[in-house]
Amino acid sequence: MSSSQEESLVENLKALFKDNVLETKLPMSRRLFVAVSPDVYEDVIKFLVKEKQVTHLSTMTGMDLGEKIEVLSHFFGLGMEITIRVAVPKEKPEIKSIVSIVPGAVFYEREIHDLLGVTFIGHPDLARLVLSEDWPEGEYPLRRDYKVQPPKPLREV
Amino acid sequence: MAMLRELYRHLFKKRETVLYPFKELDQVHLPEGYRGKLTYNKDICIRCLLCVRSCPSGAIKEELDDKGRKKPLFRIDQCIFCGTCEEVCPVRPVKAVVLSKEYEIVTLDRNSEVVK
Amino acid sequence: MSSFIIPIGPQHPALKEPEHFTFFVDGEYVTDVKVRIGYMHRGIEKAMEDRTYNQGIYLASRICGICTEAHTTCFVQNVEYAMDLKPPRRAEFIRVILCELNRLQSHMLWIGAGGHEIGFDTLFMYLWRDRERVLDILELITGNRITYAMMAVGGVRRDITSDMIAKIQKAMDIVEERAKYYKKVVLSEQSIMARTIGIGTLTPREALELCSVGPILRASGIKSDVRADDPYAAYDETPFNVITYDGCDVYSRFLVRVDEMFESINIIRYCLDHMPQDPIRIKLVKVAPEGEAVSRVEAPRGELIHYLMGKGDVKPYRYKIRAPTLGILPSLVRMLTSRENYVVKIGDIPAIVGGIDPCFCCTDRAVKFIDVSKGKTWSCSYDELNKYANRRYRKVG
Amino acid sequence: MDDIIFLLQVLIFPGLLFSIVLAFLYEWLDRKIYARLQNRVGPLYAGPAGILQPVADFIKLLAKEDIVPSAANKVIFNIAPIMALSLISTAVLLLPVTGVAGLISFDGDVILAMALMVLYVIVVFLAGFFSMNRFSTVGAERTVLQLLGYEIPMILSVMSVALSAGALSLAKIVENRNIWFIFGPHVISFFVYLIAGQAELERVPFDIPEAEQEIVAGWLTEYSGKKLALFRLSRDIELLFVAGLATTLFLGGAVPVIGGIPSILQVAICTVFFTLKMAGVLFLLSTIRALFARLRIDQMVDLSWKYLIPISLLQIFLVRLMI
Repeated sequence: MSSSQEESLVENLKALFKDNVLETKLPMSRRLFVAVSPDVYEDVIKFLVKEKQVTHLSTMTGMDLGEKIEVLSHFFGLGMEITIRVAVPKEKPEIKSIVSIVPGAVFYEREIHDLLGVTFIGHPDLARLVLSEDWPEGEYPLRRDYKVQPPKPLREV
Repeated sequence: MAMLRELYRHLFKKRETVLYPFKELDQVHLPEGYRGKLTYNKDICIRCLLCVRSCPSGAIKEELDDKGRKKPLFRIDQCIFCGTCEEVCPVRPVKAVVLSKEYEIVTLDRNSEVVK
Repeated sequence: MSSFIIPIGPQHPALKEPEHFTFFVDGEYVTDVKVRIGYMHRGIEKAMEDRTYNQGIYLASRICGICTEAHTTCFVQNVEYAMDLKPPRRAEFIRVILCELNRLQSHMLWIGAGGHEIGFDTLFMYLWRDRERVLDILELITGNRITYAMMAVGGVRRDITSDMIAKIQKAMDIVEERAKYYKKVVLSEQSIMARTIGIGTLTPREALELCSVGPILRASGIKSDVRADDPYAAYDETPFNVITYDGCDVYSRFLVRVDEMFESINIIRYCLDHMPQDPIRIKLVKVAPEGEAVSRVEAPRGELIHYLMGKGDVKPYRYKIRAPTLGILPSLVRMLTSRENYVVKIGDIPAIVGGIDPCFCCTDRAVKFIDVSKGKTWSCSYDELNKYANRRYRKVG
Repeated sequence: MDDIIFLLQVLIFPGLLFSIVLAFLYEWLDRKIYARLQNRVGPLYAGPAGILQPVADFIKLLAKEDIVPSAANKVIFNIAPIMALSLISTAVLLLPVTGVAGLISFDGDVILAMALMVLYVIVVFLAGFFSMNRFSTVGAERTVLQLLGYEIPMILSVMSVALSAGALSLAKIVENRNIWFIFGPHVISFFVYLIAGQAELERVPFDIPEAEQEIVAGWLTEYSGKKLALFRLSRDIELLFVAGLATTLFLGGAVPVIGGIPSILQVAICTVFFTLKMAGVLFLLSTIRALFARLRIDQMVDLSWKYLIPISLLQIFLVRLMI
């Protein structure tokens, strides 16, 4: 697909969401990064899925940026990889869940909740996915301030 | 029933299994570029320690020899046989670290598997 | 109605890797299912942040033993995207050859394992025997059977020489002949059909909604393949067909994989004939600039996506890996749940779970426990282990 | 003196010891054939060509730790393996290995043989059900469900033989055999019997009650150590019994008696021929094992009620026409 399609999508988004589209990047062909503010996050995804028919969510990435935690949703559609990024404050990491729009996001959101402690409002079941049941509450291994402790030998358990 | 003929054909065919650890050792064939246990030639080594820095699994350690000079120490139990050490070794034409074709490296004591 | 619970996993003969399914059953019918993964949590994402890009390649190749080539290709490609460099064309062709050989052996492994899941051990034995031919070729090219250590940022580490080409072509002929035979078996063996047709149905609409990937999506009749949609390496000039079947069941997944074997063989032949004479590797700087990249690869099990965030260091700031199986999990839950006009029986569980070609090893990652066992030995007597197990299981119930 | 000889016959030849040895031999043979069909080697190291492997497995299991689950019904759990073994080794005594008649032979022993096989399955059901394990319970349920499927075609195919021989005793069936037995309409019932026998033995494609990939080891899940060893032994003997019954009913049993040679030699010749015929049946059973994928329990019951039972009824009809 030509790069004009990517640019037209950017224009489309900017026209619809105006200042809430914080940043757009086109580092190479078929790759588009769009940063949006948390207020319109759900609407942007709704727009992509419902109007643009970008239904395939490749994955969601959680990233600790110091003061903020960023949640990235990587969509594939229209012949390009569209990454929607949204930042939430670390003190209160909460964001609306997109499971009602994209049912395939169930496990990705659970994983981010598990490893970075982001709460997804409206998610049907935010139980632990990858960490063990006896993992201490409030410790999130993928945050930058998490220190790795050497495991205790089995005999001391 | 689709496989009946194939099954009976195999009844008189030679088995595919190689009776490796006890017999038929000659049937174990290794290709040219096989990555096996590494060999270290300390006479030609120039002690640049590039291999120590580049090893992805940390299997190559620094060590002092009798004259107090730094030299690499290879721990085979941590080696992942990627061949990076061979690749970065600057000694020419024959490299000081070369992956050999030796593949029988099982031992009972992991500390005994060290190449100096 | 009180349901009878059957726990399957983390240790269960049907599952080659540890994961846990809680099945709520009523007689032979499954009414509900809960999935729990994470038993293979090795902390690779966190460990990636600790390694330089060159060392990360070898870690990436150990994410999964079967689709190792897909992971390493994805990793080096990602770093190349971030550094904004293009490897030589010949290296890209060699990457394609390796990826396809890898896919070939993975599909053969799966067809065998799929046969084993439905109790057809003979198919399993024959396919794994013939898979050795492909592994021999991989060993010939790379020097290793499983973790090839072949990729490098900016190219590949070993070249394919002309006498290798002859050997590869010979092996491809044999594998193709065998693949034809297995296709005949899959198409005519009644007991395979009885166990797989109409089992694990996933309609195209559901497959799209649940963001399914790879052969599962293609077996639901949707033409989706990263190699065609988002071509990487030398796939932009390699001709191949995207195989689709619209049976939406385990049988279609069998057929998709069998047919993809032929496509792989054709791609390999094309690449061997059309490889340009280039260097195989370029020299490069070791520091990636600040920036991010997303790399997608069609692994044998489906779309594989890596995300890289660099901060101008020799190490990545954040590295995210999403293995195909995690993308298929929501669809798997849907396939395993009985609903109107569709029932799942206990006997179908292995066929369905096996049918997605699960690779939970790739799926679980994250917490870092590196450097733990080095130099330290754990000893634990039988009694202590017994006590520990008893305590643990009484607590859990 | 007669009592002692009879006791020796029961315990050594052709009774318990002989059948155990033969059962081990057949397990080895089955594994070897199965491996050959799959282009593998099979047992290799214990004894020449691995012939002692089943014995080695048995001894190894005897030495293993024997665990009784705390939730299980201990009495039934403990006696089930012994019950299974004794039932099936009683059944073996019916087989006419050495000549025309078996060690126990009376009018109507065909019915006893069938009854013992059903009883064996019931013991298996009890063993699985009272293990109080989820997989065992499912396996036990499946065992009984499968019994409903294969038992009737099996009895029908046996009955058609009895009908054409005009007798309900194995000895008389062997005596009355003629060329019709082997190449006549009994070919159909022979194959029905083989399929039903495969189900009785719980081997692929009918290993549903212990489908490894579905319910671990089915009704055997909780068994370990000596009890597992006994169960495995009884299953080996069951294999021997199913093959032996097929030989007796469909292949004419031991060879015709040649006059004028000492009885010891005659017994030896008969035994050798009988075991060889059994091995032939075993070869067919092993082929079936290598040839199919496992069916689901409902498909299995479907198969036997939709196809096997009508076929065996037809067979009885044919036989009735011919007499």
